[in-house]
Amino acid sequence: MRAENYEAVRQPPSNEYELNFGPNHPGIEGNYALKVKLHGDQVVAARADGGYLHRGFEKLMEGRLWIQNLALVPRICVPDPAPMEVCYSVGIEDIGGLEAPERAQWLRVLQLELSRMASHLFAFGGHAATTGMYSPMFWGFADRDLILDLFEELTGGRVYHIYNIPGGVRRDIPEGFLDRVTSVMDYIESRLSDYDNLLFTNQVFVDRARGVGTLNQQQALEWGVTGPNLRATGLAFDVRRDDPYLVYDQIEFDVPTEQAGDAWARTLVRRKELVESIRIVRQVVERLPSIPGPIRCPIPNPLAWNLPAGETYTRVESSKGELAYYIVSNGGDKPYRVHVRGPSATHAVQVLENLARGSRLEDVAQIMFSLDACPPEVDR
Amino acid sequence: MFMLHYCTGCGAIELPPAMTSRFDMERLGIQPMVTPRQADILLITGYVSIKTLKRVILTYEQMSSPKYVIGICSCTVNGGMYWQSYATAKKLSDYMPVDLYIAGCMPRPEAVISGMRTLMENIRSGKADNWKDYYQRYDHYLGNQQGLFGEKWQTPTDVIAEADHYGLSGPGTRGEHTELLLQHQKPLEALEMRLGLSGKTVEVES
Amino acid sequence: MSDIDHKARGSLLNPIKNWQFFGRKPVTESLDPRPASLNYRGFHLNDWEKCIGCSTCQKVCDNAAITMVRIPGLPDDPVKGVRNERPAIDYGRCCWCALCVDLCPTGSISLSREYVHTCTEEEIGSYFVLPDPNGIHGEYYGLGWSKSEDADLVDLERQSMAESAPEVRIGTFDEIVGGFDPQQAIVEASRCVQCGMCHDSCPTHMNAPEYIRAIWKGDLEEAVREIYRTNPFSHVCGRVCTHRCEDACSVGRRGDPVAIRWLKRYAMDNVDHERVRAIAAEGKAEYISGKRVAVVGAGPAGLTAAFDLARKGHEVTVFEGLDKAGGMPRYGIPEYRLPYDKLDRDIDVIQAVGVKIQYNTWIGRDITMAQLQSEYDAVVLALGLQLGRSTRIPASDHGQVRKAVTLLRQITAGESFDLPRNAVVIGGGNVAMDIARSVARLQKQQYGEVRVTVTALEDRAHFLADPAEVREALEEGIAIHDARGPREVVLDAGGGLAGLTTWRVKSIFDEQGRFAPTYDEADERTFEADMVIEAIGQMADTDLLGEELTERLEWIRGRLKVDETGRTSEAWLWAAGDMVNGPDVVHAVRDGHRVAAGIDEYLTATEAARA
Amino acid sequence: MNEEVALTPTLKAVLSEFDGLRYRYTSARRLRVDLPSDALPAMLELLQGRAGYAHLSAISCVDWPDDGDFELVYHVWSYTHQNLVSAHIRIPRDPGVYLSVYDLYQPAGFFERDIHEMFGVYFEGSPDMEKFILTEWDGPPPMRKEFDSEGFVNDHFTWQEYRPEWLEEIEEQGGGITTRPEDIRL
Repeated sequence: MRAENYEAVRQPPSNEYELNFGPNHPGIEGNYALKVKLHGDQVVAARADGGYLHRGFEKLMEGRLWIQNLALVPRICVPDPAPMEVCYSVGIEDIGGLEAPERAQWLRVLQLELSRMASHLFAFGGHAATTGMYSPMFWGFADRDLILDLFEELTGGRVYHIYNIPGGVRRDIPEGFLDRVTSVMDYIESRLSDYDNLLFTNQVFVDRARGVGTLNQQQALEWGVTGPNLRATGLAFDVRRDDPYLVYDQIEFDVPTEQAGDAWARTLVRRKELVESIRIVRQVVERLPSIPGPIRCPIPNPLAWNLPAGETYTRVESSKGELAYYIVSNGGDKPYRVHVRGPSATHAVQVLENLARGSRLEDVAQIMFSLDACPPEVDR
Repeated sequence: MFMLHYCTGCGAIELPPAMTSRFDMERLGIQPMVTPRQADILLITGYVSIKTLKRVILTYEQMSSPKYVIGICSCTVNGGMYWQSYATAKKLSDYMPVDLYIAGCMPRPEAVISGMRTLMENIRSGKADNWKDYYQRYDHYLGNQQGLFGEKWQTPTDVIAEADHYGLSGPGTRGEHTELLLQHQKPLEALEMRLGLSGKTVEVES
Repeated sequence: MSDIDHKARGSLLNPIKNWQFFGRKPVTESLDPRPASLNYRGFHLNDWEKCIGCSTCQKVCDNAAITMVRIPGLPDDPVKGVRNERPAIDYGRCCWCALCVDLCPTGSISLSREYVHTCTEEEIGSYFVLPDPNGIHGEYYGLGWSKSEDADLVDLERQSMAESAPEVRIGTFDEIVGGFDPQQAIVEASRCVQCGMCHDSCPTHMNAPEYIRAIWKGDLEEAVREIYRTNPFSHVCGRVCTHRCEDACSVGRRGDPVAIRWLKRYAMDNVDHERVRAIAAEGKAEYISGKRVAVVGAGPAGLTAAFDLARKGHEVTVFEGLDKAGGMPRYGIPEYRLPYDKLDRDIDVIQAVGVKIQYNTWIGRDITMAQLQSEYDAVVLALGLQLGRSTRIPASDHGQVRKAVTLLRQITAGESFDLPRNAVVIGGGNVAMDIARSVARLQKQQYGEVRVTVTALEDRAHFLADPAEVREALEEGIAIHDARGPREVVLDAGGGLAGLTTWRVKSIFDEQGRFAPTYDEADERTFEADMVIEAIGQMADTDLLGEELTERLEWIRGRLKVDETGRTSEAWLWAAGDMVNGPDVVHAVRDGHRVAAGIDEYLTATEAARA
Repeated sequence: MNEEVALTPTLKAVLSEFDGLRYRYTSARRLRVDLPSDALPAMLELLQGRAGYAHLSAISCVDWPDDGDFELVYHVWSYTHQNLVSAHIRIPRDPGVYLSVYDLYQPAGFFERDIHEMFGVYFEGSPDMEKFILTEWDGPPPMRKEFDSEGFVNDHFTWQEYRPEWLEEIEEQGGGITTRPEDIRL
């Protein structure tokens, strides 16, 4: 490994200087770094530096059985693991010609939306914190935890659910679960106005977040921005609606947008998506009892399961944007190649670099959090 | 106790809940701290990629003694689920002394908190003093570090001097590996030490 | 939702409103860990009573976190499919995905609701845990994620096997079982969890996991190669083996065992015979040892021994009294269970490696043991058990009272005998079923109706015959009366055979477990018959050894005494097969290997001594 | 697969520009196109310019050492047609050089950079071929099939050797470890 990393920096005598922003820095989401060149407080140039969370997932997956990888994939994006599982499972079903039973699909939607809410609560809690407002963060985490409790009950794990399996899901809902889901939904709904008072109509936050890290729709498309960040620039695109998977085509929901395209707008879009997610969850709660099992189609013994040769590109809408798996099977019992296209792949590198340039140092953290970039997903 | 705010891996996701209202670590007087210089606890939250490991070691050395390392999740013990991965370190204790492990993948906030309480107990009873081990067996740790990062590996901190300062330098402090270090070491000037203060690694565009 | 206006200043009252928060219920939890949810994935539990040490959990673990540990004192019985091993979990690897739980064949392993464990560097050993029913700290926190219908990944149902219907098969000697088609075979093979219980329980330790996996991969030649490593009677064992493997199969714990026997049959039937010969000949020794070995009896034991010895470069001659090789599988097992052309293939493969068979040569009549001793370096006795035992009940010496083995041989040889219109079979073993069903077929062919009655000492629950055999016999219209002991053969005035009187059996064995049946003489019943067939066991025809040799040899209760290599008290003489360890084809094969190994060792030793 | 899904006129027009090109619908919204490597940039340009495939979803690389090829797959999505085209090309593994499409799709910058460090494929004209994730890795490109991650790990790291009491006891009684996980991996 290169020792130069730890050699002294010879700074040219000037009022420009370099600063390493992270990896160990409260203003960085996760374990990630940004090297910024500063002129006073102005960021002249920024360069993302990743790999601190690199585990070589794609390599690992080539060495494990199709099913074993299910334990691996959620780890790719820690705050929002559910889409990873679902996307991978759906991909395998696609290659293997399996059909997940309807009930399983609804359960997956339930899992996805709860996970999305958890992730969004996390995100705007974090964003608020970067502007020095800690209460929303405290509230956000506390409320997110109620959702984690639901996960624990449904899937046996708070954060890593490992709930999906090719062909369906691993467990049916426990007794009285849907009622508890409803009550949590009611509670979070009742909290929304508090969040508005505390954050979105709070002038401190508004003034702090508006106009920061602005990108217009044109740039967003050029830079390959997706998800809430894209919707914050006024383009209503959502994989759930426009490239439907599972049973999303049977579900009513809107795709909220904002025009401003700045940090405030991005976070606000997430705030609005909370409402949509609650709507979706309520529909699931309503429909689920009338949908009979099973929750999994028969699958072969995992130890002896060859998937037919083939390839698939499956996309889902994660809380951070477009998540895609490109899976190639050569007819073996292990994947031949899995390529994970995390939404943050674009957000955390090119977009972040571009937005940071010209911003003020104190806003860099805010920009990163408002992009809701997820380093583990970039590093993989 | 101040806990260094450095999320090296997955496990970090359970810390915010542990620190905020629901489980509220502050009840125990535990708070996140942004700079290693003022932190008592280095929490290794899961796997450390080799790239991160360098920063972690740097950070650890910058922390002022007495200091305590907690390794949470499976990964810090025996590689965890990334045992096959070329990119992550397997046994944290090869590179720095660990005072406490918390099992789980990842451990729930409750587990983290009871871990913290155990650590406090161990500190009170004087059971937790592995930080001394780093000085006493620096050569051993340095050897493992060099084995992984190459023999040119060096950090801005002069551990041997510190060892002498604490009167902890023993037979294991110096050795072949420290010899190697001295050969390659480039003297560090005040400026870099100051930059080092911020707890961030200083790098050159190559 | 209504759009949020960023210019909205919020109400002046907000600060006052916020007092309400004091009225809210606090969200903070107590410091002590909360109880986890009902299907939480916490630390492992393992029910040692249920666990059989099959190590399936170890194979499915994606993190290589499970180590199998042998624990003295636990039951360890290959035949029952139980090992004294238990999984130990490395919590420095585990990720609590619970795949081990979902794939556990027995359902013994599960996860608890316990989730707190901390330790210091010195106590790091506590991360390596041997789960028991109590939990890793000896305190039970309740069951978390465990085996459930939903999550079970073990495929409990066997692929259905095509069988010809009773009314069809009763009229012919054609084979009943259809065999797997490729699709079925692959699916069936994929059910295997590679635990190796079958290998351990098989008398000749066939590499079943290996050939099953090869079949699953579609590499049938590899499968045949694995099969021939331990068993030259592959076609035979693919059809009529007593399949202890399937009794031990761990998948069979909660469902149908993997159809190991049918898979073997599938592999053998679907590889071209020429290739099978080539594969069987692989690894045959180049050199010629110049040693000559004589084998008496061309049955499974004898031919297996011959096969091994020939492969090792010795010159082997097999002496067979009858005009075809195969022994009991040919002359004892009816064709509807084992078609002769399949048996011929096995024998052909064995001959292809250089085994010479001399037919119609009876020891003691055409050639004496003394001759063999003088002309050969070693001799193997594999006579089998071709004499039927007699019940010795009154009038059992009547001409129309016949021995099952004799009849079966005649049927195979195509010899004609006066086929009874109404037959009674004594015995509840497989031979009884074989003769009953064979006679039934002949009756169907000649008289158009089946009139066969089977009377057995045992009650139905303890029948010695394979349950499938009994089921099929009943389907074919054979009457089976259990728990009936033969009392006497009834003759009519003309001295012709009229039937068999029986008593109901009260008990078969006495306290010491010796065979001493007691009868309820009040419950007497007579079955009409014009032939009574005794199928109560067989014995070896040892007369042909000649008195002088019989004198010299050591015997135990009528059986030859042999050492662990199958060698008799005579240095040059080995004995193998049914005559040594009772009737069972796969045992005979094992025995053949055993004596072959012993003889080879002996011959090479003498060679070395001479050099 | 289902050929009957009709191509949109624009798409038809674009595809008809090229010969030696095969396409098929793998599902209603997924079109797989196989084409010679030299034709790709031109096609992407047309897809973007004429057919409105504005979003480069990803570039995937697959290593086929047996064929001596790298397979590059360009996934482009059209917000207007709501349809995803996956363009497959093969380039020789050696020297493993191809053209960058950065000037068409800026996100390509990241994906190409990623493929470069993971597979060692060099993209001419890409603004930035510097390492991003593996800056401190000097081994071979890890995603190449010939790189054995497990082997590397065993050479560079040590494992725990647990000695819990229960194990000691069992060994005293004559038991002990029989199968280690590495012995039985499928």
